[in-house]
Amino acid sequence: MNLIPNTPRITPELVAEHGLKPEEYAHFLKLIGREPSITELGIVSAMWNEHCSYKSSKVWLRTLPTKGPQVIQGPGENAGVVDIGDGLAVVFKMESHNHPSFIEPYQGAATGVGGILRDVFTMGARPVAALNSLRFGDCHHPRTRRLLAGVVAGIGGYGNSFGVPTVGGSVGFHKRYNGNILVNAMAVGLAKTDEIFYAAATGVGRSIVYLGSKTGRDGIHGATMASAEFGADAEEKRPTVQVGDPFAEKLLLEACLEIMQAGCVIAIQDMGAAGLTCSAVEMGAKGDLGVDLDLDAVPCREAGMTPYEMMLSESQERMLMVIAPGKEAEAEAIFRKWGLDFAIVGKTTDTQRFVVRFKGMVEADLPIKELGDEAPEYCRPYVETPRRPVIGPVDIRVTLSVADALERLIASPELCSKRWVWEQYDYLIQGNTVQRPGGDAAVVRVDDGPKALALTTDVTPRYCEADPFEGGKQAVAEAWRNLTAVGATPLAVTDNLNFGNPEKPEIMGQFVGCVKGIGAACEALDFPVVSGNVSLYNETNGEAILPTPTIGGVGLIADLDKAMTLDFKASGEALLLIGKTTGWLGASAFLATICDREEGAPPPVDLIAEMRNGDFVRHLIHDGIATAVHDVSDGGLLVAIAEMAMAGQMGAALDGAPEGLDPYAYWFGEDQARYLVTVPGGQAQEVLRKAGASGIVAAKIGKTGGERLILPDDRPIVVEALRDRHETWLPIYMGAS
Amino acid sequence: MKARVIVTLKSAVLDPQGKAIEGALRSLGVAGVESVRQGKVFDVELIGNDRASAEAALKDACEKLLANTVIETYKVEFAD
Amino acid sequence: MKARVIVTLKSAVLDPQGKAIEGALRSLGVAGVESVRQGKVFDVELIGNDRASAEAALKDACEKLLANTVIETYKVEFAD
Amino acid sequence: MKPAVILFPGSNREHDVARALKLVAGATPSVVWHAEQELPKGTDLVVLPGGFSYGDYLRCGAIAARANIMDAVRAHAQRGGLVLGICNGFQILCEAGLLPGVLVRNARLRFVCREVVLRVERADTAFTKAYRKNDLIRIPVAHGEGNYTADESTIKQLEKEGRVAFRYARHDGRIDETDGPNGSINGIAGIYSEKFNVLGMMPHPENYIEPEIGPTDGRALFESLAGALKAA
Ligand SMILES: Nc1ncnc2c1ncn2[C@@H]1O[C@H](COP(=O)(O)OP(=O)(O)O)[C@@H](O)[C@H]1O
Ligand SMILES: [Mg+2]
Repeated sequence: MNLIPNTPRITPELVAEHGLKPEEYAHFLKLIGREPSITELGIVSAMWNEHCSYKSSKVWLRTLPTKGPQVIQGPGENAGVVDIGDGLAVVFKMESHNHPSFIEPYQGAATGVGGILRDVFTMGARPVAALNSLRFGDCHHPRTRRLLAGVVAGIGGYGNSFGVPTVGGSVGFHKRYNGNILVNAMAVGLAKTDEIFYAAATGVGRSIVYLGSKTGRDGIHGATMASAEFGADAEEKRPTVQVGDPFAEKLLLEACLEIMQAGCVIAIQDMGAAGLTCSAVEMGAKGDLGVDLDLDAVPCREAGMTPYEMMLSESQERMLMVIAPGKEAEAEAIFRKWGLDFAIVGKTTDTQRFVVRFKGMVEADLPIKELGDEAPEYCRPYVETPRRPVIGPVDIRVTLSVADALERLIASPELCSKRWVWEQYDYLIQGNTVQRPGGDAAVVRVDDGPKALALTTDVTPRYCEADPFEGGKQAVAEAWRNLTAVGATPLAVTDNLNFGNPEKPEIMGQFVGCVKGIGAACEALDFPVVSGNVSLYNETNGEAILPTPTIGGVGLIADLDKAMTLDFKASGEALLLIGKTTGWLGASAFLATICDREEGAPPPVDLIAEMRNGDFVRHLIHDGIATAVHDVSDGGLLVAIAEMAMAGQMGAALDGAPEGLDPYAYWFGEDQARYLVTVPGGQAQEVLRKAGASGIVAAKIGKTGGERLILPDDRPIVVEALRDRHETWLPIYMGAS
Repeated sequence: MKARVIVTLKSAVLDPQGKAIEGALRSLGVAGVESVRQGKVFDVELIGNDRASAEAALKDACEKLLANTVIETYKVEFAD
Repeated sequence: MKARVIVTLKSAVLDPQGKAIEGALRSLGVAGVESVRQGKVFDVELIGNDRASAEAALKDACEKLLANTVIETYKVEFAD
Repeated sequence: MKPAVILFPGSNREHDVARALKLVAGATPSVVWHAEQELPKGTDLVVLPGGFSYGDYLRCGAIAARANIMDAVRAHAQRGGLVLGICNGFQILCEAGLLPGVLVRNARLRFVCREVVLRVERADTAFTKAYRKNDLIRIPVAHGEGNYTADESTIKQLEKEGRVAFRYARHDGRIDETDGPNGSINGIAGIYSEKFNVLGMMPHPENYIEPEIGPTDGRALFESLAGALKAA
């Protein structure tokens, strides 16, 4: 065996360029007992960077609840797997593509969607839905429009072509995202419970096969970039963006599902960040095996690629598989039919070493387990975010009337209709979309029914900034509530934790607070975390994004006949408010938008009340009593009522604020654990009685009907006009230049 | 004054379109094509006749809008 | 041998993309642009060195695939 | 009824249309790979489904229009056989010369997925017998390139021969090009061939067939086909 080439020599500068800290490099030296080759340095830098190793977050992620009778596979695989009965499982995960999308919005977002879809079909699931959660800078910032247009076009461009319906998500704006936008993409698939595929290789001497598109010099250092704080030299790092090919991915999907069906696959891993390196190491390490790769066999797009480049390339639409013995020819025939590359690039060994060969030389020979297990793990110092004072109505001066404030809020960047965005996504393809974007949660029928999945993404960064713990709880609670509002039983969540630089104790404090909050809420609501992703270093010139732990929630509707929507259905129905209203204005949309003040403690989340109120509402839906349901979130009670009115194109006559409550606080406060429910007039009393008997605060607050929202002490609000304002803010913003 | 701007993908960047076209030409029996890369062309009509200022304006246009220099390069040509 | 095929919209055909770019350039403050029309360019690598047969092959490629002659015209250029 | 759905690399609404044929017309279509030379024996309806054949690279439908199987489709159409192209299928039919004109980028330059109102222009073809003339139906569109374009004489001829199948309309039935989803001339959403046996349309009737999912105005198209082919 030829010796590992040692040119160039590994200097401290080279080590630093690879993002390794001196002590991390020293640890690596001790592990291998000699100076590494440049390829080995590349491999370890990919494995040990934040993105792949989760070195700053791992200790905290371990605290999240991940188990439950419904959970088939929790975090650790390409995606989480949850049982939905009848031999079927839902497979889902969310992932960020923040940095690439800032640099090249179309391709960055497109490849983000491609990556997460791959995670899902790698597990043997056919993708049935996609969602996304987006955050942009201030709408007055010069780059915001183009970033928004590019990201949305990219998400649509990939998902529409691939053929998955994009059914939901969220869009927000805040100046703290001026230099770091967020693009979080979620994919959801369906698989048979006994046909789930995993990454762990088994068996010695089996063929490792490379599938999909050819390898180019795409995104080399990409994984490193995704973890490095942006400086003014972002432009320099530009060529690291990859171009997506949704057409190739669609073929890859069909080919993968076909060879899985044919029984050819023992283990499978997609090539995502740090491509061949991460996928090969994970396959071997998870299976307690070694991996021997022969890079001469790797299909390359460009001439003269070095082993270093091949190992670190992030070219898209590629997979690595361990093939069942004797099945190579059958698998290859299937891939050729779909016009994809297929090459045997290595084999499994019993050495537990990761060996990479090229042109007769050994380019790398590393202990495979240690590459993963011995990755640095930090318990970074943190300081808790200081508590903010509680803001009461007396602290707030408002000149607008309640009606005027509603009109302003409903047409604000945060709360306006996002139709301009989601109409660029094909939300109907596959023919199973029961509830489209625009409701509380998307509803997607499972095969031919009667079951359906409910899907949502949620987070309120304003709250997380004000109080990470309560904010983390709230993100989970809101997802749970949105699923409940469409009649679903919440099953499990995926999360995408977007934060600034964890080496700063204040940022780490935000991270820790949010994770603790998420953990507490998931525990209390029986809503385990089954997959997720962490994106740190979202900072530019020292300014971090708002802490943004996006939660993707999945729920199950046993019978589509029992699904619920938020639009007012008939006039003369009673409008009921479930849950307690104290008029909490701190950190509210009202305070931010109308008063231009981002202050105060956010509304606390009473998890017991969440559970109790949600279960009550779900029963009202299942018993066929509720005719419309909407949760109360951003913007408070009146915004939620307006949303129901606009969707149903019907007004309501509303009672005034209860005695002792400030009207602004009543109409726009953001107390949690609340729902609006309509029931036929005659049933209101009985529902309120039942609520009271269960210790639930509930009240009749109005009656549906007419074309206007009638407030007792204010001018009437014409629903159609409100809808017009709500619908036109974003199109006008995007059209105006 | 007329000018033409040609925007092409940098050579290391994947060109899925070109790849698909290559395959299609091959199966249509068009002979002798080894590779295809697709780009964009912009035919621009400019006010005035000052070549230097036109060149500056087009360079500006490319940097700001017509090309994404992360993945593309551009070239300005004049008809003359 | 290298060749370049340029496919442009016939002048009677509306070009909304070109129009949009005109507008965007104006609002970006790029001066002096009167009109823009967008087309496609294909950079083709051909086997062999015979110009005449290359030209024939490319014409074939254009007629069969690269241009939709309902709305587009094409032109073949050689590098040299 | 013996339908065949053609599958190109990148097609993605083949299951949707197969489900519609099954649920509404009671026929399970055979799926034919683009590289085949022939249609299954006895095929009486060819469907080109929606999607992004060959990624819609170059021009939408352009590469698929030159696939092997298209010669068989052309021969089937020449014999008077029925051909339905939906969305990408319509684009392919135009590129293949089975229908005149071409579909270009939407006037607003964005992909658009939304429900539109269509006016049924005639109810005497194999595709529309179960509708009534001037019916206003709700059907979704989902495309980035659905802007129907042809030269003036072609448009004149289409109009004169009554070959416009559906137009984008307002809720009151009026046609206004600027209101449509894509800027199509005369609000054209679908057209017939000279002998009315080939229909290309951008909207997706196959996605509006089940009450659990939404409106069901797409059913009548498949009912019409089932009726026409039973009678034949
Ligand atoms: N990026 C997006 N993609 C798809 N749908 C979106 C997107 N942004 C918002 N929506 C849809 O708009 C509706 C309102 O969003 P949001 O206000 O975040 O809902 P909620 O408060 O119920 O979580 C939801 O149905 C959501 O799915
Ligand atoms: Mg909601």
